[in-house]
Amino acid sequence: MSNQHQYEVVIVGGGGAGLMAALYASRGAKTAVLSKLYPTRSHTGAAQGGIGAALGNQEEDNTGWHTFDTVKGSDYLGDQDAIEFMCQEAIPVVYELEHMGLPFSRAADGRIAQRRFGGHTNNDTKQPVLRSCYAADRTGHMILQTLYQQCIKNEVTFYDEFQVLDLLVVNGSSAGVVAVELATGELHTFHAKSVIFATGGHGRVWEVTSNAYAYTGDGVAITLRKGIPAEDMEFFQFHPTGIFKLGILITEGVRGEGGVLLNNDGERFMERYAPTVKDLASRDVVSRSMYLEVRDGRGINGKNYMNLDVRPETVNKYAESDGRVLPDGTPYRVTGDDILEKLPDIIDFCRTYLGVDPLEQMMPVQPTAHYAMGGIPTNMAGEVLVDDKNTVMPGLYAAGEVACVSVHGANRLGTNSLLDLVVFGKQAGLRAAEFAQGSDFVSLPGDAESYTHQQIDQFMNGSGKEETADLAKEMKSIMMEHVGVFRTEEGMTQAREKIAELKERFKDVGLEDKGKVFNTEMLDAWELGCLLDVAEVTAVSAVARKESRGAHAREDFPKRDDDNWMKHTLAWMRDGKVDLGYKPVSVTKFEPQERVY
Amino acid sequence: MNTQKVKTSKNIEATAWRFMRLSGILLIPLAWFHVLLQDVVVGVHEIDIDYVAVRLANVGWQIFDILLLTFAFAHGMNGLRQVVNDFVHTEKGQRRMAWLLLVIWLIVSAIGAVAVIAGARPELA
Amino acid sequence: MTPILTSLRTTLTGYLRYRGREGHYSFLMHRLTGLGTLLFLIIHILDTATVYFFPSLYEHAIALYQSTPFMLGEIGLVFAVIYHGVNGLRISVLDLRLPEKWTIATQRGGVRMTFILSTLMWLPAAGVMMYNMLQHNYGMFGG
Amino acid sequence: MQVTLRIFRYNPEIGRTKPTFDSYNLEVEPTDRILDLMEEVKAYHDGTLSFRRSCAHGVCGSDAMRINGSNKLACKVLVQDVSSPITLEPLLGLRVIKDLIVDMEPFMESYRSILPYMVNDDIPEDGKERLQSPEERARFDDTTKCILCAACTTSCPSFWSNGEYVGPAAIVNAHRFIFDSRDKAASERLEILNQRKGVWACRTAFNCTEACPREIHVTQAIAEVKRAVFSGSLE
Ligand SMILES: Cc1cc2nc3c(=O)[nH]c(=O)nc-3n(C[C@H](O)[C@H](O)[C@H](O)COP(=O)(O)OP(=O)(O)OC[C@H]3O[C@@H](n4cnc5c(N)ncnc54)[C@H](O)[C@@H]3O)c2cc1C
Ligand code: HEM
Ligand code: SF4
Ligand code: F3S
Ligand code: FES
Repeated sequence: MSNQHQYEVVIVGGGGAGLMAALYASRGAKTAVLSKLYPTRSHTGAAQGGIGAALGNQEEDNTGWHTFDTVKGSDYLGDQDAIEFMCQEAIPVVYELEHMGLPFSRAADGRIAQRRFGGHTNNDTKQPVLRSCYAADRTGHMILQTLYQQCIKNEVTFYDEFQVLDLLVVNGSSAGVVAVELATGELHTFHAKSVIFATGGHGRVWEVTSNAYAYTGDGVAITLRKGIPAEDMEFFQFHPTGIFKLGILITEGVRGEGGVLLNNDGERFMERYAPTVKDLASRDVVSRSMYLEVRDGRGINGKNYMNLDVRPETVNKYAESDGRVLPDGTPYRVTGDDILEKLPDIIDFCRTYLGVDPLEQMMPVQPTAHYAMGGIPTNMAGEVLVDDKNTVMPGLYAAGEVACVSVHGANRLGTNSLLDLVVFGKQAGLRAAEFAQGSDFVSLPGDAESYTHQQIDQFMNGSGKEETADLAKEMKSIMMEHVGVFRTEEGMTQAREKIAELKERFKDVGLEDKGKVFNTEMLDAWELGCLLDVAEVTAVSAVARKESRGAHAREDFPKRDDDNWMKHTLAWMRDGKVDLGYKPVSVTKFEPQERVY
Repeated sequence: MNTQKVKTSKNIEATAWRFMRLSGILLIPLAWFHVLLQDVVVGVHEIDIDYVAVRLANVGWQIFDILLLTFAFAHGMNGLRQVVNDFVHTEKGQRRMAWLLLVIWLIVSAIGAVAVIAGARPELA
Repeated sequence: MTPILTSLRTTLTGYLRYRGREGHYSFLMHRLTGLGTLLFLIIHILDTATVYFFPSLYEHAIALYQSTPFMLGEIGLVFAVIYHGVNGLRISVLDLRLPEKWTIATQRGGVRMTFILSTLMWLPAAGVMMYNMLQHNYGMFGG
Repeated sequence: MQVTLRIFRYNPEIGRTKPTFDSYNLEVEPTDRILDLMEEVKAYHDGTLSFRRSCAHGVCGSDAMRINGSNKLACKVLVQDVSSPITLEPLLGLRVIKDLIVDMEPFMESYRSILPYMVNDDIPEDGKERLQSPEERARFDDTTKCILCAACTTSCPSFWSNGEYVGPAAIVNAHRFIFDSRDKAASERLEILNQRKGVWACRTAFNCTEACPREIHVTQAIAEVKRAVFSGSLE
């Protein structure tokens, strides 16, 4: 094998989580970052609204409230010890980002500016609180850029456009990864003491999604294939405001700045579903409300979308009727310029893709598949857990959207993902380096690349009876229809069967491109394989959970059932079939209550 | 607003950049007036060696022509050097071309300057 | 291909085939008019210098200038000098005084204005030169 | 509606070393993105077609290419914005690897050369944020938007002629730090850019500004850097 590399820590993924891990790991160990995209093209760059931290810069706030809001947002499925840790770490980590040079938007006194976001409240008054630290509507972009810049400064080693296809596990420990170099098609083996997965999410399972083409669940699929379970996969967040049909995200920040959702009657329907925080209820609640409005015939022009209105006159009208005031007590009023300044990119998206100017017209929006609450099970240190006893796999770590700590439980609050990335990315990096210092390389088997070769050969020699694109379409549409915002036993079962069928047909996928250099056709096929595995695990986990909780809303079991279902799902792929298991939720301070907004 | 002061050295390239702009502005009266006068007001058909002789006998015109010669030619040759640098990339190649252009510049300038200062020699005609 | 040829090819492809906006064409014209004027200037310095070095040749030189092709070229040269000057002034002012005005709106408008202004300034001059040429070389207008 | 897509093809691996164009006739919606058309071609007409893409909404910078002759992001141009036949070619001035994919390394190298990171190790004693007024923050807001798509650099005549030129993207990213009131390495960055292959190679051709999908005032940023070299002030 010619392309052999040895690093103490290998990080798979150059998004926010991967880069944060890289910064910390590289301080203590010889580290390399492998990424299928140039790091700055990772999906973290698409995040708009902000990163949550109870800095209390503009009004009273504290970590306790942030913790409670997150627990409540998670519909009590989040692990409370981890949530508390994350919310405490939030404050120093946001300052750390500032010290790294992140250009946060600023308040008049020069401190980091904060805005409102769904589900974040002042626990006393129950009113939305200014907690999201932001850089206009490109917070993720700035986090990604800043972390990448710091990595350059610290001379982190990057392997850009290297796609990892396999994790090497030797005697129950992780020993490295196998990756294909896109530019040459050559396989490379990276021998490592610690491997950190930070590959992001898998929204491409669904038809309408805010997620990038690259969001194909590689990390979860690769680990599933190595006998590692996936946790809470039935919980996938549908963000209420995706651009109609395209799915491109319109940040919750729009509603944070005072935008409102209107139905076909021009009614601000969220007043009925969440009387206190209205449009700023948590995402599952808003998405579900929209779905119900459509079902009851109040979709715009009879179609399945709602209008999002952020025109200054509308904002001012509702701000007045809500009695919204600025921290200094003056009434909240905006002008078109204020909106433009705070949400420039959103306005640009609407102008480009819809020909709609949000300052003058309403935006057509529908729920869009957005964020994976589930993923590779980890603990607070980023260590990957392989069973219901929380046994750690030595040398394997995961962080970011691919991981399930779980801090988001059944539903993630806006701004908590960016927080999750940096907090747990850092933990994973620190621990991986620490582990590497205290251990030796596990020797690799001679045929380390054989499974990868086998996967590639399957496509190269495939019969070509099936088209990758067709299978992908069928998967996306059935998942959208039946494993989306609202679910039923019957629909989910149908989806599960369909996915099984698609997996069978997937064996007949072939390639036109037999080359090695940038064979993106092969990679698309491989990624579809990942998506199908992820979709299957999602559907199976979902059918089994007979309750409604957070993002998992069932018409046949509309209530949350804490007696039977206050537990995390674990799903294993064994011999072509999905096995389920469960493990308890960590409850420390907050006993489950009913969730009203 | 960043109130920090920064230190930078002014190298040839920076100076050349500034020179192109300042000399360009100066060339507007010089070059335009010259062209306007010779080509439009007087017209090439009125120009002969006597005209030139008379003109170059005037100190004012001599100064004007020397200025024009100096700035227009320096400006133009530096412009040419920049264009050449777009196509010659090695440090060595660029230096050689710069020297070559400098030599051409000196020779042609010298020829022009002699003519302007010494004036016409119609007696030889 | 040697790197220099590759870059030459890329450059020419770009100059000719890149669909830029006003700025692209403004850049090309500035470069072309600058180089053209320089070429003319060199020739002009040398031919004028004949008044000192080879006065006998001067008459030949000036005769050449008075020929129709040369006069047409001269008319073009006047445009080049005017355009290059106006455009150079625009660039200089923006660079030296108003860097914040390098925006799409001012650029597009500025380039157009430069072109219109140059043409307006050139037309009368071109008219007079044309008149002179027709008069002297073709005996028109009672020449 | 019907459109014709003409795509530049190049793949030395199978002996396609002479760049040629393949044409495809497609039935499309006026509001489709060019990227959607490319996906369609790849899925149903020619699986060997290669290009980069990820976010599909103009924020990751993967799919910059020449569309009908000028640099754009394929995911940010709709069919209705261009006329058929729609010609797609790779970025100019970077080596083509396959079809629409070019070698980004020289571009990233230039980016790295301008110290693209905050230099300032002083942090407030309370461990909190460094203060920065909204005005100070606004001073460099425009240049923080860069997504390193290379549309600007590869539209620049100076870059076509000489790949050594650091290019507008690198200058934009230097600007982002030079004018950040918190940064302390403005002098070093200005020194790096104060070279023949730095800002002085810019001939204000302005293609960069027109090409930037993030609508950054690129030429303006370059002009501000040039001025800073002379004035020694970052106002
Ligand atoms: C439109 C949008 C807006 C959002 N807004 C917000 C917000 O306002 N606040 C908030 O908190 N969260 C937000 N989120 C969520 C948040 O941005 C993401 O969850 C988060 O950025 C994920 O980061 P990550 O580091 O885990 O993954 P990413 O940043 O996506 O990085 C994944 C990395 O893994 C690499 N990779 C993947 N597979 C492989 C492989 N097989 N081999 C090698 N490399 C691989 C990729 O190249 C990439 O570098 C938003 C998400 C979206 C889509
Ligand atoms: C009339 C007044 C003139 C003005 C205001 C002017 C201005 C300028 C400026 C500002 C530049 C720099 C362009 C850049 O770096 O981007 C320039 C370039 C140049 N000028 Fe002039 N100029 C004038 C006259 C001339 C004359 C008379 C000549 C010929 C001798 C000339 C030849 C050139 C050349 C060759 C270049 C380089 C072009 C390039 O780099 O593309 N200019 N001019
Ligand atoms: S400045 Fe604009 S065009 Fe240039 S790389 Fe950045 S985003 Fe792309
Ligand atoms: S296109 Fe090039 S020449 Fe300057 S203004 Fe832009 S960098
Ligand atoms: S795919 Fe991300 S910018 Fe076009």
